[in-house]
Parts: sequence; structure tokens; C-alpha cells
Amino acid sequence: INGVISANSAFAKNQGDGFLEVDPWTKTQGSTFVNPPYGLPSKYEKNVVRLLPSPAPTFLTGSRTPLQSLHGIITPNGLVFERHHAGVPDINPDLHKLVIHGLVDRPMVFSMEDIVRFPSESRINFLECSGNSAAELKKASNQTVQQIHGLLSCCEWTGVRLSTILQECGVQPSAKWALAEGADGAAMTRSIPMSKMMDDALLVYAQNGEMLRAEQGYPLRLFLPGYEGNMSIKWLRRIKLGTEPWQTREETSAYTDLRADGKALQFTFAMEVKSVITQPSGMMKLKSKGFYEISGFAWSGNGKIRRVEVSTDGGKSWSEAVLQEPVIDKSLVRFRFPWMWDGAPATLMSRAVDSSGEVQPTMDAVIKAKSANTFYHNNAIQPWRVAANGEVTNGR
Amino acid sequence: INGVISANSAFAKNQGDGFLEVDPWTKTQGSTFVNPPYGLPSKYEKNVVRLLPSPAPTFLTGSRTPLQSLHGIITPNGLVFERHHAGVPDINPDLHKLVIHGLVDRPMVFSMEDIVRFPSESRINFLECSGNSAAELKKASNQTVQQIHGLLSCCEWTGVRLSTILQECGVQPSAKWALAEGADGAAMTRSIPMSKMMDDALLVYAQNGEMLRAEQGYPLRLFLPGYEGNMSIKWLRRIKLGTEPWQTREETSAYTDLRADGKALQFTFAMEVKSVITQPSGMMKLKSKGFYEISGFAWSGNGKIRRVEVSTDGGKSWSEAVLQEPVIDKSLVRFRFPWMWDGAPATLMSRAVDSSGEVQPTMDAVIKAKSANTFYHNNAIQPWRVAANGEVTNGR
Amino acid sequence: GCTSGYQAHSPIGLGKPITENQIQAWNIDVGPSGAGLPPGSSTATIGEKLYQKQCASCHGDQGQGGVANRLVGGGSLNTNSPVKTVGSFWPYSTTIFDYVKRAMPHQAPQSLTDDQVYAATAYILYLNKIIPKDAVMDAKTLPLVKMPNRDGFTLIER
Amino acid sequence: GCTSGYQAHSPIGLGKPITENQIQAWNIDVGPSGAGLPPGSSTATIGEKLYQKQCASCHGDQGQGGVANRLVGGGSLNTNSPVKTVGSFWPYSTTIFDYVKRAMPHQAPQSLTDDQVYAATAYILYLNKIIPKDAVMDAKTLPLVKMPNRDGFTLIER
Ligand code: HEC
Ligand code: HEC
Ligand SMILES: [Ca+2]
Ligand SMILES: [Ca+2]
Ligand SMILES: [Ca+2]
Ligand SMILES: [Ca+2]
Ligand SMILES: [Ca+2]
Ligand SMILES: [Ca+2]
Ligand SMILES: [Co+2]
Ligand SMILES: [Co+2]
Repeated sequence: INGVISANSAFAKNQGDGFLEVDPWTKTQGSTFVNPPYGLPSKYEKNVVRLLPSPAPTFLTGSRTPLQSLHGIITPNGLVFERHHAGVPDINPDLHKLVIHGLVDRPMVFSMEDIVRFPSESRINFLECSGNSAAELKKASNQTVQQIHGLLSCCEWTGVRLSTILQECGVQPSAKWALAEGADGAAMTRSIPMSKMMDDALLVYAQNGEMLRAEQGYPLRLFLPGYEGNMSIKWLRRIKLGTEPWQTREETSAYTDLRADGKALQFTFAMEVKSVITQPSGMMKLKSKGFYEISGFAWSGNGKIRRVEVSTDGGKSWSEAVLQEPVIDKSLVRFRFPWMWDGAPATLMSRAVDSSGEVQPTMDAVIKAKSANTFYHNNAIQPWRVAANGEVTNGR
Repeated sequence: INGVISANSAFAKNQGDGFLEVDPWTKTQGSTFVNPPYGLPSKYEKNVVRLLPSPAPTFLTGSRTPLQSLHGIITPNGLVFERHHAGVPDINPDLHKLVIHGLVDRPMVFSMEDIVRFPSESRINFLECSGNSAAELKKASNQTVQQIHGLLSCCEWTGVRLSTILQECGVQPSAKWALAEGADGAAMTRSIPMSKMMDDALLVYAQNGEMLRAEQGYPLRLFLPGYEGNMSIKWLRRIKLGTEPWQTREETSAYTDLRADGKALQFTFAMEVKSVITQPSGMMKLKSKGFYEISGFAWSGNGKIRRVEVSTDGGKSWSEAVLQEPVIDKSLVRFRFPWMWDGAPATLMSRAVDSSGEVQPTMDAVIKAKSANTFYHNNAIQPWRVAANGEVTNGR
Repeated sequence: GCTSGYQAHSPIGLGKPITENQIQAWNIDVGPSGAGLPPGSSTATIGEKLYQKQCASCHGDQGQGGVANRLVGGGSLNTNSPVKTVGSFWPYSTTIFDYVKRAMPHQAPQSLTDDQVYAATAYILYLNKIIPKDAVMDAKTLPLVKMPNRDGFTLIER
Repeated sequence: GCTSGYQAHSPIGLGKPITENQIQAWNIDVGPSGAGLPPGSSTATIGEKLYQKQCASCHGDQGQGGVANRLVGGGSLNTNSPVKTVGSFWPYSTTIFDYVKRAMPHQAPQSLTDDQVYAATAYILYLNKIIPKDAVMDAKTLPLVKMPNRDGFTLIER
């Protein structure tokens, strides 16, 4: 169900002469415990699923969250986007180990039982792949918000502050960078400044109340609030402290931002201020003139969302949207804006401003500042074009 | 995995001579998209499920949330407790209707498409059955926190303010009570004061980001923050405004609170301030002396949690626990308290205080104030006894 | 107690008008004064047959309970194991009609005619010795039936 | 940027000590200065056989790419369609060793011996005309190989 998609006309038909009849489901017992013991979505919501690339490439690496079907700020675990570099390993948590070594006084190994015994902490934070919206830099490449922005989710993450566990090992003052390594077939690695590791890095074992999903790093992942998704190493097996970055393949060959002059920026960690309208969005259709709620997400890896503005005239004029509480640092924030559609063509845009004062840029500004070759970190304003017949399309 | 349950010793065995070996899952590709397109929990978490009554009664009416396995404050949708009076109806959302009539200027019928087009709102709120912990009033009846407190969950709920939709109908000044009615086989009904309906009552269609689960009222339910769960009528089909309560079976025969003198209190709506330690809790076992994090939930239907205190000596002395942010009105709040167990028998308790100044009472105080016959609204302090061998049992 | 959000200040124009006439099939609620009671009538004599055929299998042939609730007797409530039944606990006779009409028999809710609901209601009242077997229950007489525990409820201050 | 929680102010005593010796099998990372490179050595001549057998099926017999990434050539990067390969883009030769050792061949990561990883690394460098076919690559020589795009990276201010 989506207020702005024209659904089938079963409801209208059912109305008939307008006389209500007692529905068949009221005249019988329902099923007892339709979903024991672990519940699933309604069968009528079977189209609300993650999106795989089509046609399927030889090596499948990602699935995307159906942002257009989400409500509020939490992404349910079954719909959290995935990105793996060697598929999803099958790890028995009783056999999983985390090693911490390098520039520490006492190299240590931790079992999952050790890790969950430490003081724990929960936080609601977004997670975004730095390659989200990448294809749009060159040209309008996709149609729906799921295709364009779907490498984005937001969960309540629970785990242990890395700084707490590092205390067990005794960090040496010379440690300036850490290498985090996964136990997957890519043994995925990234170098991370110790400042971030000691500030708010979390060793996460749970998301939205339950243990991590396999594709999210079960039984243990790193989580770096606000940083590009791939740095929050999944299936975390090892952290090594050192003095300089390791220059791994994932911070040289990939996840660096090429500029027009052929030089590449390295270690661009924070996901900058961004927003997108999810309702209405690409491939939806407005049924009729009248009231619509324009709604979407805003987020910033550099702090809190301070303001979101909405334009219905392609950026000529802007009005402030309402931010849904709670407005949490480095979390998705839900914005809402009432709109009376008069039936004329319109272009809808949202623009976020964060607590560091950064303003979400236009696509032209992103390309000018970063080049269309940059691929990563596209945080441009997303326009949606509404035609007179109500059809909504990518306005890039 | 649970830090305080003694798991099998696979980890210890695997350690062997202490030399790490490269794990088999690191030496191969993992599965691509283990769970397309809608994800499921790790196979190693198959015991983290809702609890059905055992032995099964003729008419199954409830399942309980595994609070001891939750992290943070969000209950994942698959684990949200259920209570139905006639099973779970199978409702095609395109055929569902909400009628509002009675003391209104314009009786109206709304389709789901109408409802999702209204201005929407999301809130993180707990939901608790007023019969939660009922069996404990008479005697120590259960062993685990799931059995005792499991009719409790917390989600981000999204929907439309009822006051917004009532505006379409024109509420007449004489309307003082509303009847809310479900489309299930019980056509479940409760009378609700108009003051609550106009204040913060929500017509909910989504939970934790996705459309409601069938057992939670798909496609539409009422949600009354802080009020006993059964009043948040599921599968909502009708709201009628009137001048006095209807005296339905669910507010006379059931959900009234019998006192020792044989009189019963009626219309006891708010779930009063309560808390419970979930880790460690009944039937867990502490492995060894040393550090444990005592952690659990606090909540109040009368406002915000202001303070949670923990006692490790059966209530002789109390210390303040840390409240995890965000601390949201009428939401579960996660509290944490560091504890060094010295190996001696101990009795763990938590006690919450809310913003209305109410202090969670002891069981004796509840029985004295309400009688052991009251059944509903037991918000007593839950003691957990820790034996010298680490076994944790119900200390009622 | 509500979080931020904008509110519409006038009707938005969604939804369709409907008349009370069109709502009739759903408009089944009955209030304590009898408001909502439909035309029709019956007695416990007639209700006995219906009850034994459609209710007794779950509630017992004398209303003593079975796989489902006891409906009769129960005695006083100020004991250590109070038994709450229609007879011992329910404050309003109208609630029986309302509930049976909407929810009973359990496997086929809303399958009874209004006459049948009056009949079942009368029989349960008769089993509880509240009305004679041949008393006619209808929209006028049913609300006048005073339940034994009518004064057993206290409204909480609000 | 962190929410409330108490912090332990001294070690809590969970976890077990482990020696660098015991970590050896996991300690596979190689830094840009060559730190972490294991004993062993090889050449592109030897690497050619290994590559054709274990890598060419995905990356092409000349490293021109196939179902997986192109590894060779690519030309200049300041064009409208820059081609980023080991040859055109990678700043450090040590990254090839590190990555191949941990992640390649794709279907059997960490199955190569250190000599084999030196061989594959040498062959990829040779295909890119960065080293001669018979140059011996080992812990000493590999870090000295200067990649064409060594100066192509700018660190962002922090
Ligand atoms: C198949 C079993 C079954 C049949 C047949 C059945 N009932 Fe029930 N009845 C139940 C169950 C189960 C409940 C409790 C429902 C609940 O708690 O939500 C109940 C509850 C009731 C109650 C409320 C009891 C209380 O104390 O709250 C009344 C009154 C009642 N039934 C009357 C009837 C009548 C009259 C009939 C026949 C027309 C009938 N029942 C047929 C199973 C049945
Ligand atoms: C079954 C297919 C397959 C085989 C065989 C294979 N690779 Fe790969 N290789 C890949 C894939 C897929 C990637 C990209 C992985 C990713 O992006 O996470 C890759 C990436 C690479 C890269 C990084 C390329 C870049 O530009 O970032 C190098 C270097 C590499 N492989 C070397 C080798 C070597 C050497 C061998 C043989 C020892 C080998 N590969 C065998 C599939 C294969
Ligand atoms: Ca539909
Ligand atoms: Ca913990
Ligand atoms: Ca900037
Ligand atoms: Ca285990
Ligand atoms: Ca909406
Ligand atoms: Ca009170
Ligand atoms: Co970056
Ligand atoms: Co109550």
C-alpha cells in the first residue's frame, strides 16, 4: 500500500451501493499464530523486498533497501541493504574470535562470550555505502529511489565501545592507525585513524534488538558512525594497531575519489549531508489532484540534521519541512512536508543542512567540486519530476 | 550468544595450543544473498523466538517476546508479542475499510489508500498487555523473564493522528467516549475517552519501518501510547463516537481489576511505571566470578523514565543505573549497571521512577494496594536470585 | 504526549461520506442503556435449545464451563479464589447481547439472528437465576434486567 | 559523537592473552613500506604459469579483464572514461601482494603459498611493463618497485 501509487480498484468495486457487508474475515476465527515462532511480513507485502541487480552479474555484490516503502526511521532487519566482497560467510559464533594486536602492551584474543560481557551501548545510526547514487553522476541512470539511493539503511546497533576493549590490551602511544580485518573470503581490510577508533567506534553484535543478520556481519562487525559503509568491517576477526595506513586495495584501488585532473582523493571517510524524497518518488503515480505528504530521509555523517527544505518548483523556491523526532546524530531523520497538488507538472526536491553548516549541493555543484569520475560520495539533491498525468520520474 | 549463559566449550577446544588457524569460512566464497529478497536471522539464533504456552491450551491466545535475548530498545518485528481474541484474520488491504460515525457531523469511510495519504507521524513506544506478569501475583509461577514479562515490546510505530482524520468527520462537542472495533472474529471492542483519542491516539499502519505484521493488526490498528495493550484495537474497522462507555465484555468481564473486597476497578488504562532486569535473568547461569553488566528495560505509561536504581543485595541498598539514550516518553528505556560478582549468593532487583514521580513498588506493596486477585497491572519489582554456583532463579 | 509533526488545520478531503443506513451491518454495538439493541425478542425456553446445540459443547450444558469459560454461578468475589462469571461478575445484561452477537459462537461469529442472540442471552440469565424461564427479552426489557454485581465496579479517578 | 553509557576505567579482565607467534596464520597484512612481507621470492617467468592456470580465466590471459577486473594498462586518468587498473591507478606494489594473498584466487582465497603470491605479483607488474620478466620479487625488492601512479593520490585534510 502506498498512498501515491494508484492501486487496483478492488476497494471502489467493493463499495457497490455503499452498503457495508460484514467481511468474511470477521465471521470466522483467524489463524492461530500465523507465524510461529519468528514472525514474517504480511503476504500482501511480498513486493517490499531488497533489490538485486538485474540482469544478475557474474559476481553478485549488493542488494538495495526499498526506501520508497519505509516508514519512520528504522529499517527492519529483513530489508537492510547488503554489500559483500566475497559473499556471506557462515560463522558459528562459538568458534569466532577477535584478535587485537600490533602496538598494544598485551595482544589479546576474545570470544563472543567475552565480548558480550563488556559494558554495552546502543545507538541509532544510518549506514550508507559510499558508492550510493554513484551511477547518477554521469547521467540519469536509474528510475526508483531504491535503485538510486538504496545502499542506505538505519538501525539501532548494539555492541561494545572499541575503546573499552582496547583498554584490555593497553594501547601504545605510537599507535596512530588501526587495520580492521574481516573473516570473510575477502579478508576485507581498511585502515582507520585511531582518533575515530577511540572516539565512537563500536564492536557491534546486534541490530534492531536481535543479533546481527549473517549478511550484516554475524556474529561481530565494526561500526563507525557516519563513515562510509565498507569501513564498518563485517565478520570482524582482527584489529591491528600501527603507525600509518596499510594502503589496502579497498583504500587505493577502490573507495578513492577520482578528480577531473586524474588525481584521486584518499581517505574520504565521512558521508556528507544528504537527503532524498521517498514519497512520492520515481515510478510512482499520483492518483488525483489534492493533498499529498512529501516525505523522505535526511542524514549526515558530520553530525545532526539541522534543517530540510523542500521545493516543488524545481528549486526556484524552498520551504522548510518538519523534522520527525527523534532527530539523532548520524541517524536517518524523517522529514515531512504537506503539499496540495494542483495537477500541473512539478519538480520536487529536498535539500538538507547539517549541524556542521554544510548544505546539500546540487548535482552540478557536486560534479564541479568532485568531477563526474569521482563515483563515490555523491550527495547531490535528487529531483523528481511529476507529470500532469501524475507520473513521477527521475528528474536528474 | 549470551554473556551470562554458559555455552558449550567449542571455543575453548578450538583454542588448542593457542595457535590460530585460518578458518574454513575465510578460505572460500560465502553464499551470495543468503536471504533474498527478505532477510532472516542467522541460523545460529534459531532459539531466539516467541514463546507459546506449553502445554498448548485449546484456544491459543498469546505468544511472548524473548526479552532476555533483546539488545537496545527496539523489538524486531519477528519477535513482537502477540495476543489475539479470535486468531489472526487475513485481510486484503485493498478491501479494508475504516468507518467513523456516531457523534460526528459527517460519517465517513476511509480506504487504506486514503489513510496513508494523510499527514503521518512516527513514534517509538512500548506496548504491554495489562495481564503481563499476572501469574506472579499469587506466587512465583514462572522461571524466565520471557515467561513473566514477555507480553511487552517496543517499536517505532507510524500512522496518522486520529485527531487529523476525525477532523474530516467533524467531531460533535457532545462526544465524550469513542468505541473502537476490530474486524477480527472477536470484533474486539473497547471504549476510550475522547480526551485520549484527540491527544495522541494514532491510526497505525507501520511498525519498525515496514507495514504492520498480520498479528499486529495489518493493515490498520489503533495505538494508544502508554495504555494497556488490548485497547490499541487491531484490524481496526470502526470508530463510533458517543457520550458514555459501552461497557463491552473486554472492559467488564475482562481487563478490570478485582480488589480484595470483591469490588473491581474499571477503566484502569495507563500501564504504570515498571522495570525488569533481563541480563542476567531467570534460568541463566553466571560462568565465573568477575564483571557482568546488569541490564534491562524500564518503562511507564505515565511519562518518561526519570531514574532506574539497581540493588544487588535484595533491596537493602540501591545504586543508580545508567539510562541509554534516547530516553523517550512511553518507550522502553534500556538501563545498564556494572557489577563485579564476588561469587556469593546475591539478589538482583531494579526499581524505576517516572516523570510523574511514581516509584515502582515491591510485590508486597502491589498486593497490599491492589490485592493478589487483581490479575492486571502488576508492576512489581522483580527479584532474581543468584546462587553461589551462578544459577539465576525467580526470586519472587 | 506527542512528538513533532505538522497538523492539518482543516479537512483534507480524503475519504468518502457514508450514511448510518449504509453502516447498518457493522453497527452492532449495544450500550448499557440498551442503545443499539435491535428489534426481535426471545425467551430462555427457546434459548435452551439453541444453547444446547451451539454453546454447550464449549461452555457446558449447565453453563458450568468446559474448554471455554464458565458462564454460571461463581459465588462471592471477596475470597482467595474468586470465580468471575456472567452471573457473579458482569454488571450489565446488555453486554451479554453485545458480546454474543459479535463473537459467539466462537467458530462462527455473527452467524446468529437477533432473535437467536436474545434467546441465548435469556438462557444465560435464566441459568444464573436472574430471570424466569419465560421472561421475554427484547430491546425494552433486557436493559431493565439488573445484574447481581451491578454495583461491583468503581471507576478510577480521571 | 556518542550516546550515554558508563565506561570501564581500567581493564575488566575478559579475553585471553595471545602471542604474536600464535597470531601468525592471521597476521597477513602487508604495509606500503613492505612491513609484513613474508620470506620467499619469485619472478614473472614463474608467475606466468601460475597466472595462466589460476587467474587468466577471470582476468584474461593478458590481464585485459574478463568476468573480473582488468589488471593491465588503462592509460591516463584525466579523461571522461578513466580506466583504473593495477597499472594505471595503484600507488603501491605491496598492495598487490597483500590483496592477492588474502583474497585471490576468488574461489579459493588464501590457498597460495607465499612464493606463489610473489610470482603472481611479479607477473602482474611485468604485464604492466613495470618490472622485467626475470626480476626477483621478495620482501626487499617488492617495496622498492615504484608504481606509475604513485603520486596520483591526495590525502584529504584531517
Ligand atoms: C468452540 C467453542 C465455543 C462455542 C461453541 C461457544 N463459545 Fe462462548 N466462548 C468461547 C471462548 C474460547 C470464549 C473466551 C473468548 C476470549 O476470552 O476472548 C468464550 C466466551 C464466551 C462468553 C464470555 C465469558 C466471560 O466470562 O467473559 C460468553 C457470554 C459466551 N462465550 C457465550 C456463548 C454462547 C451464547 C454461545 C453459543 C451461541 C457460545 N458462547 C459458543 C468458546 C465458545
Ligand atoms: C573466479 C574468478 C577469479 C579468479 C580465478 C581470480 N580472480 Fe582476481 N578478482 C576476481 C574478482 C571478482 C575481483 C574483484 C573483487 C572485488 O571487487 O571485491 C578480483 C580482483 C582482483 C584484483 C584487484 C583488481 C582491482 O583493480 O582492484 C587483483 C589484483 C586480482 N584479482 C588478482 C588475481 C590473481 C593474481 C589471481 C590468481 C592467483 C586471480 N585474481 C584469480 C575474480 C577472480
Ligand atoms: Ca494494494
Ligand atoms: Ca552485554
Ligand atoms: Ca565539505
Ligand atoms: Ca552459542
Ligand atoms: Ca503517509
Ligand atoms: Ca499511582
Ligand atoms: Co570515501
Ligand atoms: Co486496566
